[in-house]
Amino acid sequence: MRSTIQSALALTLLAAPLLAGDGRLAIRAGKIITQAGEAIIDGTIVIENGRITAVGAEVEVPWDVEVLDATHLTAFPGFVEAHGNRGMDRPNENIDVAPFLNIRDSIDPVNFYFEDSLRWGVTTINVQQGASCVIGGQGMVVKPFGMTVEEMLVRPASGIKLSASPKSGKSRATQAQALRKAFTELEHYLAGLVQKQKDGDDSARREALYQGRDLDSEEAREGRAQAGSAAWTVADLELIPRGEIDEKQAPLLDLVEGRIPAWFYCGAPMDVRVALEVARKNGFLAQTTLVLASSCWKAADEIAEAGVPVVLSAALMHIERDPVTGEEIETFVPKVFKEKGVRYALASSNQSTQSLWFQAASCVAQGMSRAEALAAVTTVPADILGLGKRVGSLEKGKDGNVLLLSGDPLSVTSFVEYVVLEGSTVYDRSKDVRMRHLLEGETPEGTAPAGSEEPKVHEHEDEVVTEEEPVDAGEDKE
Amino acid sequence: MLILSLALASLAPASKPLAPVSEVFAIRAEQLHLADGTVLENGLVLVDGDTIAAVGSGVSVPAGAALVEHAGHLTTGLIALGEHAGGSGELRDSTRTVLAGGRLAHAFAPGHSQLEALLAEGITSLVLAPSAGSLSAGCTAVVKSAGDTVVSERAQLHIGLSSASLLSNRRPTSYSGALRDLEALLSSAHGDFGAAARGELPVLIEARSRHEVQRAVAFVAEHKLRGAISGAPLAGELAADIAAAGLSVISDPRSPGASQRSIDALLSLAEAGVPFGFKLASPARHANTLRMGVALCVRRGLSPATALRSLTVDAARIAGVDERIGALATGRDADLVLWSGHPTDLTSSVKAVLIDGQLVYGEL
Amino acid sequence: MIPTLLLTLATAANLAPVTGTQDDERTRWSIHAEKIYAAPGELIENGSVRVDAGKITRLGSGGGGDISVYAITAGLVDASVRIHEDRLSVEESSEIQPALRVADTLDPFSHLWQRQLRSGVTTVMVSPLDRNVVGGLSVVLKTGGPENIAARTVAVDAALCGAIGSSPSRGNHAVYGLPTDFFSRRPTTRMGVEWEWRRAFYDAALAQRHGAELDEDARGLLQVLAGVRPLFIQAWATQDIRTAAFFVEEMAREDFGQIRLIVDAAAEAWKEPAFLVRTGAGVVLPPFPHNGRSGPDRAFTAWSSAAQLHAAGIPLALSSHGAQSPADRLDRQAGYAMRGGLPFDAALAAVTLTPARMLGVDESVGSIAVGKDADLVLWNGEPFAATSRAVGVLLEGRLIVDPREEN
Amino acid sequence: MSRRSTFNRVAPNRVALAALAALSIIAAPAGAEPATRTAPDDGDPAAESSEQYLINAGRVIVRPGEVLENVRILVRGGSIAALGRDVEAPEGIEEISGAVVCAGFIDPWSALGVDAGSLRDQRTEPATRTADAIDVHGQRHLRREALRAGVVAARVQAGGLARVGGVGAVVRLNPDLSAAEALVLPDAVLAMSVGLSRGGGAMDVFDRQGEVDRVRGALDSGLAYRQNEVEYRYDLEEWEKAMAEKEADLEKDFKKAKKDRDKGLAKAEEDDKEFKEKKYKEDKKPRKPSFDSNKAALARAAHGELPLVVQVHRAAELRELLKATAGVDRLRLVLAGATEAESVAETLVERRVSVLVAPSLARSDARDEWAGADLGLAGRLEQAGVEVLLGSGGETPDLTRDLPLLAASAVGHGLEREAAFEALTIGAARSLDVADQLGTVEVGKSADILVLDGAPLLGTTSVQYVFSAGRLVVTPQN
Repeated sequence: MRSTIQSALALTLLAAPLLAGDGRLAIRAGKIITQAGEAIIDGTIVIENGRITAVGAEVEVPWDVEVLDATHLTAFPGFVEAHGNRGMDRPNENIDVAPFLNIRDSIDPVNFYFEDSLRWGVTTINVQQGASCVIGGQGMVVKPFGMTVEEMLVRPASGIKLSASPKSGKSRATQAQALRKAFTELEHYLAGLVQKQKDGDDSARREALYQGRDLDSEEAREGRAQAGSAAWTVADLELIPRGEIDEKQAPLLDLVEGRIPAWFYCGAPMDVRVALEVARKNGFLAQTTLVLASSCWKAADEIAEAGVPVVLSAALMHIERDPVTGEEIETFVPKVFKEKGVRYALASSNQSTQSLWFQAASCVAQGMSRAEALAAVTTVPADILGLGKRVGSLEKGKDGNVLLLSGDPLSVTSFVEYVVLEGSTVYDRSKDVRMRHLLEGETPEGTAPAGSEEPKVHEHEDEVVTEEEPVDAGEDKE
Repeated sequence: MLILSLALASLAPASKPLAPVSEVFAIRAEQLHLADGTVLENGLVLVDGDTIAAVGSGVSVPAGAALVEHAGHLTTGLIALGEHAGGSGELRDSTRTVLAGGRLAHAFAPGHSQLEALLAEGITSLVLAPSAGSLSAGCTAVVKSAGDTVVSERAQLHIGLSSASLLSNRRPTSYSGALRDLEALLSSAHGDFGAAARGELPVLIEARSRHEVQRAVAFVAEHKLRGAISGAPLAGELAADIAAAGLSVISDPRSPGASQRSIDALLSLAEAGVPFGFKLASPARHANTLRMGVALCVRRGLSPATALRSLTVDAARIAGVDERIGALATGRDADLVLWSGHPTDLTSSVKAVLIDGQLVYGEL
Repeated sequence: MIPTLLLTLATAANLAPVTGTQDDERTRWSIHAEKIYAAPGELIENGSVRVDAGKITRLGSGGGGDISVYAITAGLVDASVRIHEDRLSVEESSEIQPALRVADTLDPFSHLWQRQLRSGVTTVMVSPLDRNVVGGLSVVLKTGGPENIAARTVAVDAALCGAIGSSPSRGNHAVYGLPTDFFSRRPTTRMGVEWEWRRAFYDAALAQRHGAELDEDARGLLQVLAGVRPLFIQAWATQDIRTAAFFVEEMAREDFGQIRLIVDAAAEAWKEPAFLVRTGAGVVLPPFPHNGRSGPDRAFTAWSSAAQLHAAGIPLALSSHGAQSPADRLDRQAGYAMRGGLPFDAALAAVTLTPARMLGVDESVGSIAVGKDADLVLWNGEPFAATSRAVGVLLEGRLIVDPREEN
Repeated sequence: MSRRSTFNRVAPNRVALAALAALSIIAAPAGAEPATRTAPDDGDPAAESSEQYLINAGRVIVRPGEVLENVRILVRGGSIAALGRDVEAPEGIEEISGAVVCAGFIDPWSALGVDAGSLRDQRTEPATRTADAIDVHGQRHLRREALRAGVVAARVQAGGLARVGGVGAVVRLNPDLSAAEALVLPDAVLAMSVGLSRGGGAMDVFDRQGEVDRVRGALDSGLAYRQNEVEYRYDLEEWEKAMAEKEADLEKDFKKAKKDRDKGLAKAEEDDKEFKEKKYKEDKKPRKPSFDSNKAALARAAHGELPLVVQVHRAAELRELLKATAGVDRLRLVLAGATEAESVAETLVERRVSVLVAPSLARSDARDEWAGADLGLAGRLEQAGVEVLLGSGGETPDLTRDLPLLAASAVGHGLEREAAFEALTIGAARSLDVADQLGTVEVGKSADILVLDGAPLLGTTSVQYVFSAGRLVVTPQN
C-alpha cells in the first residue's frame, strides 16, 4: 500500500501549482504533429475551457491566456489506449454472467498504471474488465489523471466485456455453451414476462365481463421495452415497461438492441468463430470490437469478412514452432490485419518502456508507413471508442490534450516533457522523481530511498502480456 | 488347412511349453524367408534336435522324420533388442553410477510370466538391457523367450549419454562431466571398458535428442569403439555421421500415433545403409509394438524385406549373436515362426512358434 | 480460354523474383547502402561492400549492389548468451571446475540460435551458468552455419568463467552429521564463495611455486594467472564487483600473475566505476530492466549506466544475457543505452568491436574491414532506432535473412 | 435435414454374409451388370465445390458384400454424380485410375481437431456441443496425415472422460475446409461414461454402481421432460378451449350481469353500504415447464433421436447398464471400450447393441479398467455375433491416423477382414446417423472415397488418392 501513497504524493506534488489555469492555455511549439493533415512548424495551439479553439502557424492568442513556451519541443495529440484492464487491483469477477457490474467501482485513481501511462503520453484509456469471464461488467473511458473516478471520467458506459476464451475452470465447449445460454435465458425471460402480462390482461377482461364492468381503456404503457431491429425479437415486448425488467437482464437487452458496444476477447483463432457467431446471432455484431491474442491473426479472413475492428495484443510478433520441423515462424500481426483491410488499434505492454509509442515504432520497423503506425495509436482507437470528435488529433473543437516531446514521438531517445490535459498542464518531467531515479540512478534527498518501494507491475492471469513462449515442439522427445 | 502327416495333434496342447516335437522333423512352407531377403517357394527346413540341419527347396526328408506342411510363411524368430521382461525391475543398480562388471544375465528369470506375450507375437529372443539412470550399468545379455537358454552373457557394454542417465544429485551431473568420467574409465584399460576400448566388446550408447546422438558419435569416433546408439527417435536425421562411424541404431518402438518425422527418420537410416533394430519400451504387455512399429514404416515406404531384416538378421548382428540366431540357415538355432501371411503385414497371425526345436506356442 | 491461362502462367513464372533457394549457397555478394558504419567513428556515405568466399573483399564509396539498403553494420557480438541445456550444462559435483568445457554441453539444433541470428547477432560467447564458483571454459561461436558446435566455433576455451555473489552458494547446505549428497558442502554464503576463489588460486599458484605436480584444474587456473585467457566473473551487485576487483589486485600483489578481468552482468557497475578503472577491467552490461531491478540479487541498473561507464573510459559491452523476448534483443539494448545518453558510436562499439576485443576475436569479427569475416547486418533505417530492424543478415558471406523477401 | 429415421437392422446372419462377401472380393466373379445411376439434379451436395473428376476403377466396393467391376465414377459438386460402365466424361475433366475404390474410413471415437481443454473437461453437461470446440486452425498436419492413411471423417467428443460428455459431432478431416463445411453433423451422439478412473485412480464398486443409476436417472429425466411438454400442450389446449367457451357465455350474459350490477350499486348507495363485487373464479392456466437445454438433449437420446454412446468396461457395470436401460425401448445404445463385454454378449446380440472397440496395444500406463483389453477383443465379440465398431480411443489426436493399422492388427488377432472393413465404413456411418452422406460409394452420396492399389486393410495395399467432399486432397505425389 505504501507505494501507492508514495506515488500519489509525487503526483499531487507535481500537479498542484499547475492547476491554477482554468483550462485556458496557449502552447508555442517548434513542431506540431496534428494527426489531421500536415505537421506545422513553429505553430501555436490555443485551448480555452478545455477545448482547442485554434491550431496553426500564425494564430492570434487572446491577451489573458497563459502561454507555455515549448518552441524547442514537438507537440503531439495524446496516445489513445482502445482497451486495457489495468488500473485496478482485481480485474475479474468470478460470477460467469455479471453485465450489471460497473468498472467505476474498482478503478483505483492512484494506481501506478495511471501515473505510468501519463509519463509515457497515454491520455485516453478505455478500462474494461479482465477476460476471465463469460459476460463481464461495463467499462468506462478515463483520462489518467484525477483524484477521484469522477475527475478521471471521459465517457461513462464504454461497453460490456465478453470472452470466447475459456474462463478458469471452463473449457471452450462449456464457455460457448454458457455464452449461448445467457442469451437464450434472456429470450425465455422476456417471453415469460410478455406471456404473464398477456395472461393477466385476459383474466382481468373475463373478470370484468363476469362482474358486468366495462373495462376502461388501459392507459398507454410508457417505455417500449424493445426498440429497433434486433437479430431476434420477442413478440409484443412493448407491453413491458423498461423499468420492470430485472436489472440483471437489462444490460444484456441493451446489448442485444445494439445500444452499448461489446468488447469480445478471443484467446485463440478458434474463439473468433464463436465470438462472431454469438454476436451475429444476437444482433450486436455492428457494435462489437474483438480484443485479440496474438495468435488470432490466423482468423484474419473471418474477421475481415465480418467487418469488425480489432484491438491487438501487446505481443505484436507472434512466434510459433512448426509442429513438424520445429523451426520458428515469426508473424508480425499488425501487417496481416493491414493487408486484410481490418481496422486495428494497438495496446501497450505492461513493461512500462513498451508503451504505445514503442508499439507504433515497432510497426514502422517492420516496414509499415509512419502514418499507418501513428493512426493505430491515436485516430483509429479514438474512432473505435466513438470519441473520434474529441480525442486522437489536434484539431479545432477537440479536447485540449497535448503531449510535448523532446523529439520524434517514435524515437527511443525522446522523452515526454509535458502533458496537457483539457488545457491544464498535469505532467512536467523535470519534477518527475521516478524518471530521474530510473535515468540517473540517484534520488533527490527527502524522497523514498531508491528502489526500495518498487510498485509491483500487475500480472493478470488472463492477459499477462509477456512474450507467449511457444510450447517446445518436442521434436526430440518421442 | 494343415495337412498332418503324423499324429502330431495328439501332442500336448500348445500352452504347455517345451513339449519336444520329435528328434528330427521337417517343415515345408509355401513361402520361406531366407537371411538375404529372398523368399523360397515351397521351401523346406530340416531340424535336428535344437539346430537347423538343412534349408532349401530340394532338401530330402530322411526316413522316419515327421514332415509338417504349412500353407503360409515361415521365418526365423523375431528379436527384440531391448526388453525388461524376465528381469522384473532389478535391471539397474541405483547405488552407483558405474557398475563395473555388471551382468544383466544374472537378472534373467526364465519362464517369467511376462515372456509368454512375446511368444504370441513371434518374438523368440530378446536382449536384457538396463533402464536409463546410470553412466554404465554393465553388460547386456541375449536370452530366449522360452526355456532357459542364455545366448550371450556379455553382448554389449551399456553406456548412458542421455539426459536420463545424468541425475542432478550424483556425479556426473552434466554431459561434460560424463565425458570426462567415461574417458577415465576407457583409459583404465581393464575389465569390460578395456575390452570395449580394444574393440572386442560392442557398446550400447543411450542417447535421446539429436545433440546427444552427435555427442555419442563423436565420442565413439574419438575412441574407435564399435556398437550401437540406443533410443534416439530422430537418429535417422544424422544417418550420414552414424554410418561414417560404423555404428548401428537400436530404435525406440514406434507405437500408433508416433510422429511422421520419427518414422521418416527410420527410412533415412535404411537409405544410408545403417543397420537398425527395435527394442520394446516396457514389459510384455508391449510385445505387439514390434510389428506395429515395422508396419508404420512399411506404410511410409520401407520395403517389407528390409523391415523383416531389421527384426531378424540385423538385430542379431547388432546384438553380436548373428552366428547363433537371426536366420534360417544350417547350424543356426532352430527358432522358427509359422505365419498365416507376410510377417510385416499386421493382418497375418502367428500359427506356431518353435524355440530350439521345441514347440512353445500354437500348434503345427 | 485454356491457352491464354497457360500463357499467363508461363510469363508469371519467369517474372517471379529469384527466391531464396539457389541463393542459400551463393557466397559472392555486393551490397550498397546509404550509410555503412564500418567501425565505430568510421562512416562511409553511399558506399558498397563486396564479399566473397566468406570474407569481406572490398569496402568503399560508390559501386552498385545486388541489394541496396539504408544502412550496414558489422554482425553484432553478444559476449554473454544463455543457450544451454540448463543443469545438464553445469557440472555441479564440485564447485571448482576450471577444466570442463561448456562447448561439450551445447545443442546446435536449438531454435534459439536462429532467433539470435535473425536479430543480427552473428557471434556469441556461451559461458557456463552461475551455479558453480568457477564454472569452466566458455566458447565463442557463430550463431549460424553447419549444425555442429565444433564447425561453428571461432575460439575454443575463450575465457575461464565464474561467479561471485549469492547464486553459486544457493543449493548448498551446511554439513550436519552425515552428508546426504554432494550439496552438503561449502560455500553457503558470499564470503564462502570469495574464500573458494582465493583458495583455488592460492593452491594452484603455491603448488607451481613449490614445483609440486599440477593437475588439469590447477593448470587451467595458472593459465588465467599468466594472462593466456581472460577471466569472466559474473557479479550483479556493487559489493560483488568490488570483491572481484580486490581479488584481482590481491593476485597481482602476491605476484601470482596479472588477471585480465571482465565483469559479466555488471548491473551496478555505474555506482563505483573507480575500482574497475583501477584494475583495467572490462564490463558486460545485462539487459536494461524496465523498472530498474534485475538479476539474482535485485541489482539496480540505471538507464544512464552505459553512458556513465563510457565516460569513465571503461571498456563496455552490452548483452541480452539470455533474455528471450524480441523486445530485449541486442540491438534494442543499444537503443535503450542511447536513451540513457550513450552516443551512437559508443553504442555501436558496445555491440560490435569492444565485445570482439574482450573475447579476443577482433581480428576476424567486430567491424567491416577487408579480410574480416563477411558477417553483416542490413538495416531498413538508422541502426538501433526503435523504428528500424535488421532486414538482412549475412553470416560468413551467406545471405541468411534476405531483405528482398520482406514485402 | 431430417435424418432421425429410427431404422431396425435385421440381425445379419454373420457367417453366411461374411462368406458371400469374402468370396466376392477374392474370387471377383463377373459381377452383376452395374446399372448406371446418375444423381438427381436437385440433390444438395454436402459441400459445394467446383472441382470435378472421373475415376476409372478396376473394382468398386459399393458396400461390404457388393462389388462392381471396371466402373467409372463421376465426382462433381462435392458428391458422386454418376457411377456405371458407360459414364461419359465431360470435356477436359481430370481423369484418375486405380485398382480398387471404396468408401473413406471413419473413426467413430476420435480426438482429432478438438481443442485439448474441451477434450479433458470433466464438467460438460448433456447440452454441451462439441461443434463449439472444433479447432480448424490447429493440428493441420495430423489431419493431413490421417487423410493420407485413408481416414476421411471422425466423431469427436468434448468431455471424453466426463460422466456426461455432451453432444459429439462428426467432422471431415480436410484441414482446408472452414468449420461450417467440415461439420458433417453437429449433433451426432450423446456421450456418457460409467466407472472410469478419471485421474483419481480406480473407483470402488459402489460409486461405479452409482454411475449406472445416474445414467438411468438422466434418461428418465429426459423422458419426463418430454412427457411434461406433451402433457402441458394437451392441458393448454384443453384449458384454452374451456376458456373460449367460458368467455362466449360471459359475453352472452354481459348485459344481464351489467343490469344486476347497476342495481346492486344503486342499492349499496341507498343503504350507504359498500358495494361488493361478485367473486369471479376460473381454473388456473397450466404452468409452462421451464426450458432446460440439458433435459431436452437427454430426451432426444431417450427417444432414440440421438444414439447414446456409453464408455463402460467392467462386466458388473455392463450387466447393470444393460439391465437399467432395458425399459427405455426407443434408446439406441452403443457401448464404447467394453473390455469385458464377452460376458454379456448374448444380451448385446439380442438387444442389437453395438460395441465400439478401441484396439489397444495394452499400454503399460493404461488405466485400471483397460487392463486385459487386447487386440483379440474385437474378433471374439464378432464371433459371438455382436456388431463391432472400431475406434482409435479418443484420448490423443494422433491415433486417428493409425486406425486402419489398428484395425489390421485386430484382423491379425481374429477379427474377419470383412467385418473390420464394414466397421470402418458403413457400420460407423450407420451408428453415427451419417449413412445418408458417408459410408458407401453410391450416387448422390458425398464424395468421401479412397482409391487404393489393392484390397483395403491389407498390409501390401497403399492409399493412392483420397477425395474429401469432392475435393482431391491426397495424390501419390503429396
